[in-house]
Amino acid sequence: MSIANLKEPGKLTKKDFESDQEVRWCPGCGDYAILAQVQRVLPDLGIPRENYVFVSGIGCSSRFPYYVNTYGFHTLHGRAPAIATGLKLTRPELSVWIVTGDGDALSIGGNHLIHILRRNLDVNILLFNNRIYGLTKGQYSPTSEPGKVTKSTPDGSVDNPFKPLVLALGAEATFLARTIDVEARHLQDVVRRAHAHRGASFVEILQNCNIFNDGAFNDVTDRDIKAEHQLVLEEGKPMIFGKERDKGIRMNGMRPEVVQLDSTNESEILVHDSKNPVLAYLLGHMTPPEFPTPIGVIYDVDRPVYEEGVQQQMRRAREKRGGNLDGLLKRGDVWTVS
Amino acid sequence: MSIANLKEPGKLTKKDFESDQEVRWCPGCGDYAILAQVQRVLPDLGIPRENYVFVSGIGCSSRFPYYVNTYGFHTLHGRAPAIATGLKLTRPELSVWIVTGDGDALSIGGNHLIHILRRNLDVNILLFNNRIYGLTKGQYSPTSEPGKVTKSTPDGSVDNPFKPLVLALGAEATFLARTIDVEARHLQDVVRRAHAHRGASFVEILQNCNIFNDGAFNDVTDRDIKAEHQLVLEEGKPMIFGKERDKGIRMNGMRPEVVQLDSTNESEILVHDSKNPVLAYLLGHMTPPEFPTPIGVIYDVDRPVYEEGVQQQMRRAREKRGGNLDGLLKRGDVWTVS
Amino acid sequence: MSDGQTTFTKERQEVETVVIRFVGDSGDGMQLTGTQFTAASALAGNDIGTLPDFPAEIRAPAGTLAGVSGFQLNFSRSEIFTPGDHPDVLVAMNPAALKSNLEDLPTGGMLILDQEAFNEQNLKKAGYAANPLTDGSLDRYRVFAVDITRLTTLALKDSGLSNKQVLRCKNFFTLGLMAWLYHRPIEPILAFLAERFGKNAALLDANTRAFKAGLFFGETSDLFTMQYEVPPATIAPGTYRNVTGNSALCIGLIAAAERAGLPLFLGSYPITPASDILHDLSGHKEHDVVTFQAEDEIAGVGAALGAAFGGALAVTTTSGPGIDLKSETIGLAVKTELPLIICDIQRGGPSTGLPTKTEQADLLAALYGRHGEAPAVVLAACSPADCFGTAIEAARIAIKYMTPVYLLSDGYLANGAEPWLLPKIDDLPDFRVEFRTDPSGYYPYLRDAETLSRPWVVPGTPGLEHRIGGLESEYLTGNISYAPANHEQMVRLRAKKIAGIAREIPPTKIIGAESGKVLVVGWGSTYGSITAAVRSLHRDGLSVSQVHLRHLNPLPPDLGDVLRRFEHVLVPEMNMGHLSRVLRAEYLIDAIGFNKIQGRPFKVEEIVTRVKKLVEEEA
Amino acid sequence: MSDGQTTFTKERQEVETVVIRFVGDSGDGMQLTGTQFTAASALAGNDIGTLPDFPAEIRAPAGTLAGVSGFQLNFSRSEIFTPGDHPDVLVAMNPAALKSNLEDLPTGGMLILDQEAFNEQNLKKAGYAANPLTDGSLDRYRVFAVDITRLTTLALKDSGLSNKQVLRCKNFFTLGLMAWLYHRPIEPILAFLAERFGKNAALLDANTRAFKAGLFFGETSDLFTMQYEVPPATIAPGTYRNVTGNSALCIGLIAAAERAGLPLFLGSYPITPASDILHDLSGHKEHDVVTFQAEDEIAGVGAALGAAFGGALAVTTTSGPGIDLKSETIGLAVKTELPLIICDIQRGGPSTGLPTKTEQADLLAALYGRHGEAPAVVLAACSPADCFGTAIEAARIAIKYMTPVYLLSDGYLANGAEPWLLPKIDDLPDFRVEFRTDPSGYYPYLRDAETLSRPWVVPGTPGLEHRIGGLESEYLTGNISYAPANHEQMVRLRAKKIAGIAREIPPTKIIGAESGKVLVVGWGSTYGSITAAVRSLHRDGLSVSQVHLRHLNPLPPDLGDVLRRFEHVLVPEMNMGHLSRVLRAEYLIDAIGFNKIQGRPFKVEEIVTRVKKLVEEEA
Ligand SMILES: Cc1ncc(C[n+]2csc(CCOP(=O)(O)OP(=O)(O)O)c2C)c(N)n1
Ligand SMILES: Cc1ncc(C[n+]2csc(CCOP(=O)(O)OP(=O)(O)O)c2C)c(N)n1
Ligand code: SF4
Ligand code: SF4
Ligand SMILES: [Mg+2]
Ligand SMILES: [Mg+2]
Repeated sequence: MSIANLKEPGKLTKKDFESDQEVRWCPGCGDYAILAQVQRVLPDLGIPRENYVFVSGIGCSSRFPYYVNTYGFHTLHGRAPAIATGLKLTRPELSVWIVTGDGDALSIGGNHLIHILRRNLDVNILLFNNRIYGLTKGQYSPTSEPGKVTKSTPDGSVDNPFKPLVLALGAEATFLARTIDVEARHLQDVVRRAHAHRGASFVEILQNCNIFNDGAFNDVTDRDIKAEHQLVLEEGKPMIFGKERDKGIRMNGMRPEVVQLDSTNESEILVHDSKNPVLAYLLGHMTPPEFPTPIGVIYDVDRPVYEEGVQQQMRRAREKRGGNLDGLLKRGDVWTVS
Repeated sequence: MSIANLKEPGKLTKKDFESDQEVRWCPGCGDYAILAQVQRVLPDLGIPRENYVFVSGIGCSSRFPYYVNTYGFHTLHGRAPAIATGLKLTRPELSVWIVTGDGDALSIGGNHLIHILRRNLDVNILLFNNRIYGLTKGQYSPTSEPGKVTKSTPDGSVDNPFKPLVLALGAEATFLARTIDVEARHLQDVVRRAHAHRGASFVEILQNCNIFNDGAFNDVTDRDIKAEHQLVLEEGKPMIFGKERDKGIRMNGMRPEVVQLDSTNESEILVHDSKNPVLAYLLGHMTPPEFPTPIGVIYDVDRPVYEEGVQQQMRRAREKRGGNLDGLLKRGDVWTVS
Repeated sequence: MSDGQTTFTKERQEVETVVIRFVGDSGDGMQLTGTQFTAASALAGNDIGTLPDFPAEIRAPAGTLAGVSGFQLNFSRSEIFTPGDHPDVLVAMNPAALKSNLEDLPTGGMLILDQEAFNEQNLKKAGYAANPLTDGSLDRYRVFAVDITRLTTLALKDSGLSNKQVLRCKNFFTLGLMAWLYHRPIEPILAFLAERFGKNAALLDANTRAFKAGLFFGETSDLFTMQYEVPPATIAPGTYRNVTGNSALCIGLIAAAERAGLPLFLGSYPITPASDILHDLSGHKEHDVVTFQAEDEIAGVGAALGAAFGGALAVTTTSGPGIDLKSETIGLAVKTELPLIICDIQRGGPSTGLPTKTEQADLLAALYGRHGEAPAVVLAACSPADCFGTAIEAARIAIKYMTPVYLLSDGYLANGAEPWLLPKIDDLPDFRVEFRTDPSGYYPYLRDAETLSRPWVVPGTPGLEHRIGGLESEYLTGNISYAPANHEQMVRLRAKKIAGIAREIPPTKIIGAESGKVLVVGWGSTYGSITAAVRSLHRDGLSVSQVHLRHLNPLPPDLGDVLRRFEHVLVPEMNMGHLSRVLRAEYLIDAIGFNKIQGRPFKVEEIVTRVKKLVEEEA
Repeated sequence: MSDGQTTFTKERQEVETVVIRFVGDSGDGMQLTGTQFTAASALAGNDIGTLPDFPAEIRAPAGTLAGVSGFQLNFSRSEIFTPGDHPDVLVAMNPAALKSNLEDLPTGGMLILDQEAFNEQNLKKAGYAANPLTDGSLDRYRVFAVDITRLTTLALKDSGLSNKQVLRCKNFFTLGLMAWLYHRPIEPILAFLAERFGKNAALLDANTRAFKAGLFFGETSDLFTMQYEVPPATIAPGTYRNVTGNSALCIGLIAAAERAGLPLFLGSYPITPASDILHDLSGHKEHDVVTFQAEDEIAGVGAALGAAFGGALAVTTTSGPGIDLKSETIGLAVKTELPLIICDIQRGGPSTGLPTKTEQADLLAALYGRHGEAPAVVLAACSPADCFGTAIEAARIAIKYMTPVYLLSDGYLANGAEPWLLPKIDDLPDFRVEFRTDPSGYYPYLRDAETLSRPWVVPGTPGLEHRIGGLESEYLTGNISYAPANHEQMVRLRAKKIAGIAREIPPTKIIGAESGKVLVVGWGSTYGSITAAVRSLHRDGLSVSQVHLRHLNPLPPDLGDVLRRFEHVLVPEMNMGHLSRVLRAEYLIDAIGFNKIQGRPFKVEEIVTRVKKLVEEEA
């Protein structure tokens, strides 16, 4: 425990967010890059270091809090959203971050995840999606592709996977984004936007598990081909991609499709609007090989924040009813024996 | 236990599906009507009575299996989908029905629900949505409207509710429908369609709890006004409603809107297509007062059924590897000591 | 009626103790009748004990056996401890209520019935072949068939209310009649009516008229030849109120949070019979109470643990099935050493069991129901009012020792009520929390030399940033450690910390002789029955002593000595022998279980008989 | 080498028992080296015991202490029961491996090191200030610094493999050297290579060459002056294979399902150290095995219960945290009386604890970790191979008595291996299930007069439609019942059914005298250490007896008598005293706990010392 340097928020640097614990992911794991980018963003958010709390479940990804020199709670498999909810309700002024994996968040923790999203607590959820169970050494997860051969599916998985963003949208999420472990700048931007959003921010981070699911996202990380496979979303900009920026997305009736850009169809290209839930639904569904993988902020709308509603009721109750212990004891019929 | 009349499926009647147990819902509860309609449909489905199994969780609605003279399992709060999954995987030939409530399915059971939907087991899920916890005497549920005053929210709920159909769609459901306790014919039709669907069928049944949430669905059940508030979906038909059938739904950009019908806009009215996921998403979101409440089959698509994939792998393994206990014992290096 | 406006004229007989049971259809308002009679009796200065009995169904069809709702009240001029074994008086509003309760009425007991309710339809619903009012089957009792329905209707004929509304007033007619019969003060009841129906003049008037009609009917009708009177008990001076266990628990938690200077956080999921705590606390936001109805029990306790990490007095409430589900998270609280109160309002099990009935069968689960070595504190309340004090003790220990504490109550305590001598706020223990803020020399698992407790540091404290979690921690630093010796040290340390709490437990109070033949040891809600039984045995001249435990883990340090001073140790429990198993293992004493698993409390006479048998076997 | 192609010429010394520990980086293939050496030793006719030791991290950075992976093997000409307390030989592939294992090597022990690995970088990673090879700190040992890296590289210089691939062959060089040193048969290793790399000629060739290079290095290098030989043990005749506990458990479950004539259903969620059962069974679909990786532990056990309702032999597997989560559903299985096997592969707790370490601290949770009165059967396996028999016994009881059965194993059994005398299939108990199909006289809770078991009727059976659930049931009919007397009857009946299973437990086997001073009582994986300790004590002439329990609930009916025949009962457990607590409560015997909670099995000498101390104290 370092008697840490008590700096002004504005003076913090990445180093201030590195804990004294040796980082213990496999060499080459995508988690390193995510950690580094998050540590880079935290000093810039204007929040005193002691007001950050990282809450995680169990999994490789969930070791994250140990490496960030803020408050942290490495909880139970799947339960981080529940524990974070109690923390945030008690201490709304804290900046609460949930770090989770595809198994932690979508398998055992699915229920807590959908409920924290619908309630819209003001927390930031970073889901490290490596499409595998890393810590338990390689079983398929609810995001593994059908047919996946893993330790627990030697003949291939017969499960249909979740699309995390679509599930979150179905659960009434108010902020959806996707980014990639190795896209340093993009990841930082998305994390910043997630923090800026008031309410629950749900960020899917595509993360390579080089031990048990290496190359799961090669199409969007491989330098040579990624431009053809990433659809980088920008607010108010048309959905154009490709090395030559020669392809775009347009609607064909109620279904989106990829088209080769030319002068005749440029105006038909969809323009990104993060307030549009239908667009969010369509983007959440776009998966390779038919579509490029959308990255960036997919959805970002306002809705009342849960803990503010709670606080407001408490304020009102205090104004209306006071809060006197003696009165509470004597509530109802009392009688005195002398 | 009656040494029951062993009839051919074709000869069964409603009476054959009435158990000897006294029905114990509150007088006037919407559950009675649902029970009666389901009992009416079951004889017609061509399935021997002994092949039906009703699996439920805990709640007023979950008492359902006791009253249906088939096999039944009244399990634990929220766990019916998990238990039904094991049953169906073991005995794919059975017709498995899950009966659940809004608390049972969407609160404690949310995770099992989304997972059974994504896996697409061939079961029928009947969710009795009364927007309240009935059995525990009136706390708000995940479908209660914001601001709802209940025993546990004396100052009004600050939770944003789920839209059950939207959540189910986000969880990759392949069949979505909605019906109403008191719409006898409609309920029967929907239950029949749910049964006909191969895969997980998710049916939301609006159900009146006359004790703790009376009149929650008055707008769609009240004879005088319901025509203005129900949007009865029919495949391939335009979405028209109103007593005078004078209103319709059309798209305005990417958002639906209600319009007064006239000759100029008739062609713009949306036509129902249960294969269209975007339409399903839009319909799932339509809520009063802005929109009428859609009822009927909202979404119905094909996707491989989980237990069939499992069975197929088992068949293949048997063909490829045989299944001989002696071989299993002697797998790997063995040596003999004499 | 001493100071009433009405003067009654019939002969009045003094009695020591009366047990009345009101029974009727769930729709008949029997709970209200019972609680109003109780309030009046309390104000009359009697000692009281009550037991409501709810039907398992929400609203079973009217008139059926499944729909019967009951409320039993024991009131006395001397100290009493239970709602009474058997009613002296059974007030039955319909045949179903009669049928399902008659077996409890002793021969010669008084039976007050609503005559008109014994019609063909109701008799059939209750499964009566013949009308018991006329077939002689009630000859063993003193039957008073009052035409309650007709008399109520008559009294309200110009009230302008609908027939249905009029019938709803029957219970106040009945209450009036009973108030007359037992000469209860009527002002509190009238005051209640004024408060309840103040906004609806027609209903206020109707219920008041029905009540008075009952009162006057008693006075004028020939049916009743005398009134009874239960003089006031000699009761410790002070201010009293009537309180249920769940309500006392809520007040205790709020008071504890205030004494600790912390906000109170409840993370819970509804379940009978614990839900009322959630309901009650939800109405007390003005006391800095946050209630969170979670998506399930796991989230309920998880949120509570998060709140504890954030610096709240964190509580989760549930009943049996929820205890199972919460156990993993409670294990994390043990490991991370955060304060947490887990209230288990026990009900009949196993599995969904008998949700509306009482039982004490979660003790072993509270003690041992977590994987690994995860010791936690276990306390139990022994009466409705004692839920208050037990809640405060739970909070005090949780905070001082940074540990989860189970607080066991049960359906019987939760819904039962008794008069409660209100404590003075300043007499409550003061355990104001000072979170650690000083970074110098800080380690997350630094230990207080006396309590072995680690420091409570809340997020937001500059310079004390740290991480905790469920993996084994290194002594002091709290860093993850898989070192064998460290693990053993930490396991033993956690055990020692909990065991050390014993040092604070006051000497065991023995009721009766300090040593002798028989010691009756109990815990939880059996307190009333055991105490009454032991008193009764003392009156019969038997040498029996009694010990009732609040602290179940750790146990009182002197308990082994106490137990060894008796030839026989009898442990009555509403389970198959949880405490007796613990005592046997702990002290190698041949504790004899006396077990009743009927979803119902012990009757006093059952315990009396069992103890007598033990003494006789001995002889 | 008796029948090998190669003739070795150095002197050969016979030894009784050797313990070798292979340690290296997780990437060094030590598990493979260890298991191949084991297989060869088994084929050489030795008795063997093994213990792998995995790092807690998936892949800690190469060369660090956190990344060290180990495999210990004990092989002997006489019967052995453990992997050995201390290695006689430590084979360390890098400085980190040396550092974290050296303290276990006794003075004079043999140390075989990869000289080249002790470079500056690796020394730094391991935290060595000076090179132990040169600073004299290893003088107490017999050090053999072999240039494994260089020699492997040399041997493979024309292999066409990349440098990385070449280095991966170091473990086969080492294996070759060790095979030479202990004169192991080389055919099985060559056969293994052929099978493993059959499809890749280059790798097959490289590994074979590396292996042989190691073998020849031993023979030709001056470093080693003699070979050792451990002659074959006298072992019961029959066919053997080497088996881990998890693997034996899988085979046992498959065999049990076949004997029951049922499909096998596994509902599970991955968790260390239970996951391998899920993996293994997933590869056996040809045996009518359905494996379901559920969304969580609750769904895993729920699906299993649904499968039991459907007529499968239903199993769920997990470790500590999962046991907590499953408890509610297991309570439902108790209440609905459906057969269900719950395998708990225990690991270090509490909470997430020490996932890769072993412990026995879930016994009380298995016995008592459910709310309400929910008795279940608890069995424990005592050795890797015994997991087979225990699985069959669990299935037999579950089906015959329609009850959940816990099968306790632990990380030590799960991953440890021993030779297993393969049973004859026809000798396995036959418990073919006949589901009830006859409607006449059927009730869902009808009871078999002897077993008190209810009939198993599966959906799809015409005329037997019925409903079951978690609410209390009426005796016989199974209809919901809240009747007090019925509840007591059902609670006692469920308890009696489980207690009655005791009648089938064979007489307790006592190793050593039938009565005397000290009895050592154990359960689970302590069997090996206790047995070896008791043998050793017998050799020292001490009168110590041993009892090892497979049945923990119900306990053997004669156990109380047995315990009472000894002056002292010592209970070694890898927990804080679970079984000793049970024995104390059950028999009022002053069982003395001997508790080790280090995530590691007992050493034989620890038990020997403890028993001697007990005997001395006595004297
Ligand atoms: C209650 C419980 N069940 C299971 C486990 C075992 N477990 C730990 S992490 C994990 C899955 C991890 O997968 P994911 O969340 O995708 O994280 P990753 O390791 O891939 O980052 C499992 C099954 C556990 N620790 N606790
Ligand atoms: C584990 C567990 N938690 C809580 C309960 C209490 N409980 C029973 S039903 C119920 C909610 C019922 O609501 P819903 O599912 O909407 O059914 P309804 O009664 O409205 O039909 C609750 C909280 C329980 N039986 N088990
Ligand atoms: S197993 Fe995969 S996810 Fe886990 S640390 Fe290693 S590379 Fe990363
Ligand atoms: S409480 Fe509501 S849902 Fe339950 S039975 Fe009564 S009316 Fe129906
Ligand atoms: Mg993952
Ligand atoms: Mg409901």
